[in-house]
Amino acid sequence: MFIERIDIHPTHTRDKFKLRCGKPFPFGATLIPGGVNFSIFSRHATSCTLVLFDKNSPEPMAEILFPKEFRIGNVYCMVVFGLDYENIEYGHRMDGPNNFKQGHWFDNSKILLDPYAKIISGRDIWGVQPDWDNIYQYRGKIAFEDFDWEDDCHLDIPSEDLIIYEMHVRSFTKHPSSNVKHPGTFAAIREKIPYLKELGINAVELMPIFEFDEFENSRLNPQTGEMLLNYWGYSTVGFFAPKAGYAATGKLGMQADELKSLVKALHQNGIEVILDVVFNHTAEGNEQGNYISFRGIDNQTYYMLTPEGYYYNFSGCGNTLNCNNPIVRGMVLDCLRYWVSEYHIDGFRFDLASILGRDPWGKPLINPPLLETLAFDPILAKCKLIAEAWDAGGLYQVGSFPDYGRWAEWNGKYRDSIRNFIKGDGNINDMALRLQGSPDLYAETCRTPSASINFITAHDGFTLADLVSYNHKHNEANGENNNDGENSNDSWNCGVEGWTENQSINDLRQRQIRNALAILMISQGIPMLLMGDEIGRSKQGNNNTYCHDNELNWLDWTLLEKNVDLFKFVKNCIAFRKSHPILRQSHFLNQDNSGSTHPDITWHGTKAWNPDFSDHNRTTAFMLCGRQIGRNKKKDDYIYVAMNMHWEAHNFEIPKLHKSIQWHIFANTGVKSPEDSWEPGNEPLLDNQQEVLVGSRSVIILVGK
Amino acid sequence: MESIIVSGNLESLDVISDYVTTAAEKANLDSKKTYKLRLAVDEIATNIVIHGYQEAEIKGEILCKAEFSDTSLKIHLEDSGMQYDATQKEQPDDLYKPLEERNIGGLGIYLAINGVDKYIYERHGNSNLNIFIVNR
Amino acid sequence: MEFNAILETAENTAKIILSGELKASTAPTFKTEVEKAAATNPQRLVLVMKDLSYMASAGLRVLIFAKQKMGANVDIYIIAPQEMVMDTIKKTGFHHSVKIMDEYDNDKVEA
Amino acid sequence: MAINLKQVADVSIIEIEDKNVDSRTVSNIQHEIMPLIESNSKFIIDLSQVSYMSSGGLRMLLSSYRKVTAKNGKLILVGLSEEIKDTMSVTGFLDFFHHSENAITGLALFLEK
Repeated sequence: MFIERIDIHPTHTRDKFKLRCGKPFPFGATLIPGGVNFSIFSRHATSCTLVLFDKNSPEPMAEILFPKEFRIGNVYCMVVFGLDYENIEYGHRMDGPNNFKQGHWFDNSKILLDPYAKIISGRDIWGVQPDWDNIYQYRGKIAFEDFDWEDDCHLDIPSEDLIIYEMHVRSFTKHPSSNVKHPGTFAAIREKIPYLKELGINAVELMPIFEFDEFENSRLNPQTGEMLLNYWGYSTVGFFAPKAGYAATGKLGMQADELKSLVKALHQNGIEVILDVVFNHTAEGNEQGNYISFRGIDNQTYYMLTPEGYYYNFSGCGNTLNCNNPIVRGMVLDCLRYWVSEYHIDGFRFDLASILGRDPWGKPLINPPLLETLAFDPILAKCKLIAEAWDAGGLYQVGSFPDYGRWAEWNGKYRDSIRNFIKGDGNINDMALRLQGSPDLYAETCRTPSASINFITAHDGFTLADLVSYNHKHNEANGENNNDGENSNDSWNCGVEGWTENQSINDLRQRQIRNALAILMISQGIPMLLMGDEIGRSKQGNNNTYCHDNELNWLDWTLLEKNVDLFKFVKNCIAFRKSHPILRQSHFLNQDNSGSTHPDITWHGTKAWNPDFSDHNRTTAFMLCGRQIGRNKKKDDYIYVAMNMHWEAHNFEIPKLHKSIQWHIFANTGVKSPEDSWEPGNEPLLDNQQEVLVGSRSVIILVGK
Repeated sequence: MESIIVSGNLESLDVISDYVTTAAEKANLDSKKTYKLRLAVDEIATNIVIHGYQEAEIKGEILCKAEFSDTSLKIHLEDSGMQYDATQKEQPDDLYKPLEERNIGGLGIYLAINGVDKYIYERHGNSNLNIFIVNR
Repeated sequence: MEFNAILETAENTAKIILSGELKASTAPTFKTEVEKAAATNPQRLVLVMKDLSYMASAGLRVLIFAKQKMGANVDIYIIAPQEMVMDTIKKTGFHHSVKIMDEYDNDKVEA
Repeated sequence: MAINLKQVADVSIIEIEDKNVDSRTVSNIQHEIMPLIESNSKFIIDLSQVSYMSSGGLRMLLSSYRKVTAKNGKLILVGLSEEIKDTMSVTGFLDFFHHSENAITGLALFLEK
């Protein structure tokens, strides 16, 4: 039986276009039989016009005023029949009050991007200078939302089992040494999946991939004349569209298919995809910024404004998205649902997430509706929600971010504690908490170690190789006289600032890098590795490379050959973590499960059973007992970790175990490759079962089995 | 004495202890022997509940029965949990060691076996039978 | 008999007063108090057992746990255990690792 | 005519004659291909004359593939230009298809089985 719907017939005609009143939901442009449904919100606009362009043409080919009867509440919705939807671009004009103090910025001369545009053209090929005279810079296009996922689904990896790799799409493969067909693109990441798989990570966290303009605030470096860009992309033009310039097929408008194809391939290889999303501000900047979209559609709704009409700047980027306004909250929710359902994205990391907990006047909320909504949403129910739990307005919420049992946090305290410990300035008590997943921050509120995203390095700040090679940032290349970027890095150059040929310093640096990575992989919580740290990537001491489209950011793949020993070490550490459930507990340690032989964690010093938590102590050791693992879980081995951040070697007495169990050595950062680590399962028996010599600034990991 | 049947959870252990204590009084055991018998049965019953039932995710009951003879008091514990033969377990070898170097496990069975004159374990089909004998 | 564990902490010393029966079902309460005590980083853990009428191996486990958690350098004192509890302590060799006293006098111990 | 049809044994070889397959031409092509798919089950689509294929064109191919395989038929693409093959590879479309150099090698794939 087939009965034709009557709403496939137009009711109105304007010029050559056949029209009908549209459906208000969903917002945006949606393909329907015979036409396209356009729907857009504005509370304060007095009229709205749909502006249509032929692909790439400078002037509109049509402008269609939404008839009065096509406005439902504050939503303009209209079906346009017979459009060549593959070849049109669309925008809107909005008419309404223009009154700065009241926060209204309506200007009928501007063509505005649909906030729900699924494909955005205008910056199709990365780095191609835009025509700034073009009256419509970022152009909405209509997406086919019909990707053939076959049997792909979200991987739903338990949080505690995640090992995240933070990466930048372009930087990962743009370097000539990457040896891929389409450098710097989604497609190229797909080519590099075997590398990620060999490394052993099971989630990639992509720095922003929503459409942004790399030319936003672009300028020439006064010293070098080099073009500085909005390279990292923490400035969103459109929240529903993938960055065209990150796709080899962006010039064909097929970026959505290319990204989906990457997600599908990553899933096939057991790797989840987490997106770094920026909902705290938009690319429209401050009072001097351009009209792109929100400002001209309903400035007062979308932005936090002072009583005088100025933009609040909690983001440090000129404006602040008004996230706890119900309309904006709805948009954020629609956006995340869209990425989860349409792109099969597994999780999100929210840049400056504390802003999302502020009310429209900037005050922190106790029970922020947006965060609660996201935590309880049925479509987002299984995806990972990760907060960067601070903002540029001084709100710092590590340990207190409203979590609703769902949210994890970038644990900045973990980063600081480990960095200090490694350079010999640490506090052992503090260190002990970080190794256990920061119970001081998360246990009292009934959260789990998975609330803690453990990282020592991230895109902001030094790479790991730089952390052990520089005491100070060297950001001259950013063209701001080294005034930008974080000043306190808790780093130590091991004796010489920067590159050196001194072998003993280089050996120490190699050890320090291994110490950091070993500690990261044996800590409870979710480890996050920064792209390239596994092969000793340096950014020449620059700790804020947001603006460089060059070797400062591009991953040099020749490092893989140069530092193949380090790569093997990291690979082994990741494999070790994956093979030992006791390193990935879903509850805080300190349990005495029945049937076990020892408490799950015990602390030791250079003498077994005699931990020394005093100040200025630079050595500590702990033992994990995997026999503890509760019901339904496989019993695990014993793991003993001795950390000596003193400049002298120390003998550590090892706890004695039952005579049927013997200590084997998994890793010793104090010796050179290939004996610095072993493949899990093939660890050699430790000759001396009573004590072990831990070299200066070294970590030893034993496994008792 | 009439047997009792209790469900295999930690709350039932007190019921078993009361039953054993009553039986010991009936058998006129002195307070030390009573304490040791109760400790022995309590330890094994605890093992049954935790290892036999809870960890194995089996639901079941424990039957407890006292038998008197002229020379002895016999306590039977019968359950349908996982097989667990305490007599086959190695006795702890670290009783002389400082506490920090010890294994946490194994002490209960040691106390049980050493608390009574005779301890017997038997497996019958799907059930475990633990017998404690104390001379009167 | 109902089990009770009451924690009192003073400088360097954590004291837990135990009463009733310490067994599988009540040991978790004891363990919670031990963990609280451990959190104060004491040099001594004093366990008053005068009114403790029964102790099963579950109680001994907590003692081992306490020692392994707090480290070897923390001394454990057991004060006034009843005869049969003492019997268990001796049978399991715990008396080698803990100090057993009839009453606890902080000043004497400090001296 | 948007297509040229040849029949070799039980295999229908559909040669696309448009140089550009995009939203302007795709519905004509689709219009001619669909009845053929109803009546046969072995197909070769020859794209050797096609130099540009839009997103809509690729969708037409995948849609044909789905229809053919739904009735246990087989569809092989031949004569893909390097660019089209690359676009299809990068966007995942190529994963669905058997493809071959030209119509003759494509026919050989049918004989194999």
